Amino acid sequence: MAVLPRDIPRDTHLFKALRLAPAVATVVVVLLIPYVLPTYRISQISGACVMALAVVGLNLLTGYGGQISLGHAAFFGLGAYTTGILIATYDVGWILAFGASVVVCFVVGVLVGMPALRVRGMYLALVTLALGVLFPSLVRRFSELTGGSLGLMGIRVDPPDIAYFGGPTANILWQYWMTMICLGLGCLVVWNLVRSRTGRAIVALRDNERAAIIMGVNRTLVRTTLFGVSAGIAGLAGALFAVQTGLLTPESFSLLVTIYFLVAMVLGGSSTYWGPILGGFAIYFIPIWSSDVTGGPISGVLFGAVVIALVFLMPSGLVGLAKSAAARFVTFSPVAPAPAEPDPSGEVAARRRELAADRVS
Amino acid sequence: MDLLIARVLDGFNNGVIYGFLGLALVCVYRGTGHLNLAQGEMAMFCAFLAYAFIGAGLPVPLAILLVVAIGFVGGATVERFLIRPLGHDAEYPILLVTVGIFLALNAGAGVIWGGDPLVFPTVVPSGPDDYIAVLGQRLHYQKVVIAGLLAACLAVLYALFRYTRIGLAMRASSSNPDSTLLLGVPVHRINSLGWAIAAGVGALLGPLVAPSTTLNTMMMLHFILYACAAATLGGFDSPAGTVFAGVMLGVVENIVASYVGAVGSDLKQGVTLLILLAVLMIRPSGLFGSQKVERI
Amino acid sequence: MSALVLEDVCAGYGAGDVLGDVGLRVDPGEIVVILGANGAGKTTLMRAISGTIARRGTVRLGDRDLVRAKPDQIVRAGVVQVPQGRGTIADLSVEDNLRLGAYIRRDKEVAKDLAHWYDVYPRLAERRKQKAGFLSGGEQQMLAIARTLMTRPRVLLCDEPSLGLSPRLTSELFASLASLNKELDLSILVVEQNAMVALAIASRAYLLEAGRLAPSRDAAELMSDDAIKTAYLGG
Amino acid sequence: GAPGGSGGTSELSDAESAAAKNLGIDLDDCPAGVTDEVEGTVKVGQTLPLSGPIASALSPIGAGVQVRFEVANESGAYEHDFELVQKDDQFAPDKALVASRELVAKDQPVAFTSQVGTPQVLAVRDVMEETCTPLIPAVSNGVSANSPDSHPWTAVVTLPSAVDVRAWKDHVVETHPDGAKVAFLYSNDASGEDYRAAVERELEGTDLELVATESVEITETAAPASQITTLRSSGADVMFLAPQASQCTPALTEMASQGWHPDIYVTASCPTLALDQAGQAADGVYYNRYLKDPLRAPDNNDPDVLAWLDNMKRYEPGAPINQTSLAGYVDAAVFFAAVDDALDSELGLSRLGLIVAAAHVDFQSELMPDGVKIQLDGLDDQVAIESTLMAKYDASTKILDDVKLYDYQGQMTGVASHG
Amino acid sequence: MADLVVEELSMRFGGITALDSLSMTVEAGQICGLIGPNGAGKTTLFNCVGRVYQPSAGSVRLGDVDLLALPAHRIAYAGVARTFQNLGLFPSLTFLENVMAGAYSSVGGGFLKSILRIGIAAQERELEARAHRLLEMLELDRHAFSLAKDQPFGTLKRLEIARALASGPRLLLLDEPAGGLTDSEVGELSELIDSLPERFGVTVLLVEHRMAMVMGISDKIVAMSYGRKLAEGSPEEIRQHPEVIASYLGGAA
Ligand SMILES: Nc1ncnc2c1ncn2[C@@H]1O[C@H](COP(=O)(O)OP(=O)(O)OP(=O)(O)O)[C@@H](O)[C@H]1O
Ligand SMILES: Nc1ncnc2c1ncn2[C@@H]1O[C@H](COP(=O)(O)OP(=O)(O)OP(=O)(O)O)[C@@H](O)[C@H]1O
Ligand SMILES: [Mg+2]
Ligand SMILES: [Mg+2]
Repeated sequence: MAVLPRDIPRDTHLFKALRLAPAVATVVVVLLIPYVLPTYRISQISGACVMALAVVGLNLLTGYGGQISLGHAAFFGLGAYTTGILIATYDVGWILAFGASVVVCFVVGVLVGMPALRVRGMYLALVTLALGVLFPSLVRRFSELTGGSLGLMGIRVDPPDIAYFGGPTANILWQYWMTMICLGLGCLVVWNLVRSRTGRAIVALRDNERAAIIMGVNRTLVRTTLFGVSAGIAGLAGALFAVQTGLLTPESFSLLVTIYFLVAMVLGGSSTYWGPILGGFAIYFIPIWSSDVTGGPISGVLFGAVVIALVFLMPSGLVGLAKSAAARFVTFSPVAPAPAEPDPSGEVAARRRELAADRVS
Repeated sequence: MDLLIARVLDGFNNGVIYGFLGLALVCVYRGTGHLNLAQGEMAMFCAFLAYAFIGAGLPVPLAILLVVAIGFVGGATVERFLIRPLGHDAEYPILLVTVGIFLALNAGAGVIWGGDPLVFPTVVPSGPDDYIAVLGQRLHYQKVVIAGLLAACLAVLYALFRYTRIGLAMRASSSNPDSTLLLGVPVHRINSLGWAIAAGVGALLGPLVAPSTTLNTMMMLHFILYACAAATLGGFDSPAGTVFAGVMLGVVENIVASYVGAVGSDLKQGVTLLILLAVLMIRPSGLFGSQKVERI
Repeated sequence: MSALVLEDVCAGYGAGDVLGDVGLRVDPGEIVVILGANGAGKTTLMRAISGTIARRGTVRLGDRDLVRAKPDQIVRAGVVQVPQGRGTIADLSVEDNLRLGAYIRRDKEVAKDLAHWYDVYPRLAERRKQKAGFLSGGEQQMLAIARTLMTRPRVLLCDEPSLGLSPRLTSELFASLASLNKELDLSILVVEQNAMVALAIASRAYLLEAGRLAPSRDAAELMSDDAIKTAYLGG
Repeated sequence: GAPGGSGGTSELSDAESAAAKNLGIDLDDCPAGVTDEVEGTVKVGQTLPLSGPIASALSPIGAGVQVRFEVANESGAYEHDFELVQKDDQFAPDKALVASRELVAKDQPVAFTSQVGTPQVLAVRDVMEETCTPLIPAVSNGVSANSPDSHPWTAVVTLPSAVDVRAWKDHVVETHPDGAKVAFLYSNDASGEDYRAAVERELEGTDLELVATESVEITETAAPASQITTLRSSGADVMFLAPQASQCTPALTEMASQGWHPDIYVTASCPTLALDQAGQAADGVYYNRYLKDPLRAPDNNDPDVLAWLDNMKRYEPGAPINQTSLAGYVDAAVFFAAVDDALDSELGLSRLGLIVAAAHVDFQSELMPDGVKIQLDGLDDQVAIESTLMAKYDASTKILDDVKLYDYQGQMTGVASHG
Repeated sequence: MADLVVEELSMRFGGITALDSLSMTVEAGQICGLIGPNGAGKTTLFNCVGRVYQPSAGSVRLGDVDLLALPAHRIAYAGVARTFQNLGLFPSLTFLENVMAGAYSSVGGGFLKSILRIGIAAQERELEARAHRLLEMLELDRHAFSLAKDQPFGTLKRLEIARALASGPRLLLLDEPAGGLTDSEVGELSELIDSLPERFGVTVLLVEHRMAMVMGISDKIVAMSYGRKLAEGSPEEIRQHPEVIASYLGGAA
């Protein structure tokens, strides 16, 4: 009989398989969903994925980067309106419109990231909060472009003309796939980033700015670009939102939305890969569930209570909970590094000097 | 000229409220370094409680005093059971709990007292003619009372923070709670006290503004934003700075919104944003805040 | 005056104990040293006494059981720790740090003590208005020690007090600990890597290895033990 | 296994084709069964704010609707059982969309009823078109949601802001024969925008001059002191007030406390409770009524209102008694008017039958003041409520005294609709 | 050949003069001990060389690079690495990742390259292997996957050394590396540091109050006091220097 927790060395195939398992399982589920679930569930899942994608973006900035943003609804909205206006008013193709959303949000994100170089913590939170609060007013102000309070209507993307998208649920299926592709891309961007040199720089800046700079991290570049990328991802989520709802009103991007993003991030588990996705689903479905259960304004109380309860039950989020549960069954032990080769440090120094010659002078 | 004075006065009246609620935020922040997003909703809920007491026959001032006491105890209770167990470093979880409290109180007040706005009585006579004429403008008694109470709260808190060892202990425990504890300072109780005072200040404010906003679940949503802005501008741990910043924001945004056509009432909040941004770019920790000490 | 006694104390950080069944005794007016390798659990032991981590067993000061007491109550009972790695309150001025040390005191002699410590560490007097966080490493260590002594402890717990202090200050520090011990009958439990200086003023020492405490031995005897010399005293 | 295209074309009767054609409906685009008469239980869906900050204010609508359904079921007048299925939309268009989709998929309702909020109506009406499900009524006073030309399955029934404003204007013109200066305060949201457009349109070509316009943000909760200061300084003698509901009382009291007393016209979106709360400050304001008011004399002694009250107490004892719950009841009554007409028509109680009946509804609720009626006539008359009873508020008695019935029957299509 | 040249370096904070026209040089491949009473300005010197502070006057050159002309994040590329007196680790990264982060300046790849993951895999693998070897060298390999917090002080100090070495520096600044170590552990660490110039080709500037270490491995020692250079010379000379004894060593040496 196996003793729990079972130890799995990090160089085994089993370890690699376990690491891949969630991703594989997710792909399978994603593929199966259109066949097994009723259409309304599919559109709910698309909606939750939009939430998740925005939270993926927020998590990059706030979770990994440690820069709290209370203005992400603004980027979300900016992305939505960019796509909405391009599609509804200028009849641009969706890929182009989505791209434009990402680019616009990236650029605005970089600009907003500038104050973040000087202003930190709570102060930064308040600067971004102000942006978030202002966004709906700006939408109303530029009503010629945005439709103002009356809303921007007629944002429609027709599914491609293939047999798969033939039935009456074509639109929903199409939106589902669009959403999945975008969410996948968003996650890929974040995951690749986080697992790289740049990712370590991002976290290092969060943990100890001074030390990170001394390691060679260009704070200005990393911080502003990070803001931009995060905003770009939120913008992509916004673009999806525009297409899914078909209608944009400034109220859809209120402060409450930012707060939901934040709640989702923490509930799922901040600075984790899967946290934002789980959190996005949770924050999307909890209100639906709680109003189904109580069917009245009391559901708001229930929602608040559930948020508090979840924080207490899972202080490090759903992912944290899953991890500590898993730790009761398996642990991963480090493996001895490859036998020491001749010390490469001389070589390293030489290469660094090359880099330095490139960059320093 | 009259119009200008009227506008300054309008702005001042709002600014006093921003500063008042900002003061409550400062009380929590000063001891713990946390932002209580539910501060406004706690004040709102207390206003509803006061309404219930008044309905039960209590005179208005007494009802307000009672809810201040309830707020005080409630604030300490919230800290004890919902914040403290999370540990001091749990920045995001604590933020989330305040969001949870926010949602629950907002919805809860709606469930208990319904969605219709209610009329809340003033502490002083408040007919159209109950005002002091100031430079040809009408300054209503209630507004005078609010400003006066704000000044009183500020004075008390300033003295508390500045001249007592509790104030020292508060600053110490927000800077380094572990070391502070090792000197025998009951850090938890200090934190509770911060929450309690904050909730008490909020509980005082709620019933005072309710007559002009009408008593409803949304009444504080708007103020909490400005209160945050005021606290930020003031430097987050400076009571006087916060009150000053609140009043300044109120006046400036009103003047700008009224006289700069392109701004207008719809972008009034934008003025606040710009002021906030401009000040923070020059002084990253607010007008009166001290920069966090970092050395390597 | 009464002794600080630990019996069967287990302590750790959640997952598993770092300390197992530790028994220890510091008699009134005694200086006791704890030696141990990096990671042996010395800091953990200090924290277990000062109540800042979860612990089980018996922690007594005289007749008073402290095992369920909160850290601030333990300080009020007279057992005060100098944390390892400074732990000054960076955002307070040097003077406020010292004043905070007197938080639990009600007597009128705070100003006198303040003057005393400025006297001992003139460096601090020069910097009294400065934020403590801007001090140099050694200056912060001085501040941490002085601040702790401002509480007027009965039992002083020092976790590597010489960390970051110059050799001269280190020997002065131990000299002053010795004289405090004599003059005020202050009991001192000290974790110290600079074992020689510490043992020189101590009466007994314990060896801590991987969370286990061996029975105490006479300080003088330890200083001449060859095995100990190679292990802790750098040969 | 979602249903395919209609395919039932061959079975379409002439009456059905004609009726559909009149409304601009192409039955070929509809799922099968759109013309089938319903048997057994009639499921009706509704999405409404049950959570979120607006919930406690608007959820009484749901209670009113529910009670009207109970009344219908108890009355024994129908062979069918009517079942109302409500779902939360958090007062957000995207949530309303998803909730209505869920309802369609899970419960396959024959119709939807009482959808509140312009953005929500705009969001869900495409679902109505896709699935050929009638929405009776959609409650939106704006122009944008009322477009039966493009969205025949959505029947908008409420007092449009355009009618509200036209009555204000006509009254001012009558009382100020020499012209007047008008100041205008509106909320910066969809409803406010509609009012603004209506005010600008209505005042054009009259002797009334719009001298100052100010807006209040919907997030704003402080009394709009600075706006009122500005408006006051314009020297206006008439004030049109169209803020969001929570700002009605503060705006009125602020005007009084600044000592400014123009003729005030208050939007029908303000609950009458707001007038009571403003007290003396609301004395003499004009207010358009299209529903009876359960909170004040003489309506609170009106037998129909009393009957309604009984029903509310019986079926939803906890629900608030106010204009909101009464409005919900009337909204549902419109639905049942359509049911009645459909049952009487040759189309019967089918989806098509329902929307055709709703599009030609002619109904006078006993909970509306005399003379106010609900009338639609396909694409010819697209505005359901074109009449309103202007009243003047007396603060000392808390009574809304009738001033005049304004009736613009047949004049508002194209003005209050998008057609 | 002088590798590090500090000339007339001054640093003032308000009224406090932390460095007062300090000049010193360190030869390539040397270990230079830097001692002085608390508050003498040793860490401040590190901070000036590391561009944390902008000195009030003076110059710092490494080879022929003027360090003061570089922005702080370029210092690493110029070959400077350091440890911190009171730890400057990244606590939410593991030991391994901390060391890999230390190698930031020795590899390339910005946002775009990272996102697209072009040519990253091989580089990451190599980096990881290098980090493992460094951890092993400092006997930290069993902690490779632990977070760099909640560990004993001495362990974390060693991790800092590994991290500093990861970039393959030319100049290594060590600020009290022996904190939290017992005397015998200090001995082991001394041997390690002693071997660094040969193994990695680095120049070492070492601040330490543990005389056994400084005296044992320094090729030369600079003694400071109140921001000025008090004495400079071999360990033997410094040990005998009366002013050094008076202000710094006391009776201990
Ligand atoms: N905050 C903490 N959380 C979890 N484990 C910890 C924590 N602090 C220390 N430990 C563990 O406890 C053990 C003992 O650590 P401790 O700090 O007591 O050692 P030490 O003897 O004081 O070492 P040093 O001389 O380096 O300070 C270590 O193995 C460490 O992993
Ligand atoms: N940022 C700062 N602001 C104000 N004063 C500072 C700052 N940094 C250093 N100082 C002061 O400069 C002096 C030199 O400090 P430094 O840290 O360089 O000393 P050190 O030689 O490293 O001492 P130690 O051995 O104690 O670490 C100290 O007196 C310190 O108070
Ligand atoms: Mg230790
Ligand atoms: Mg130093």
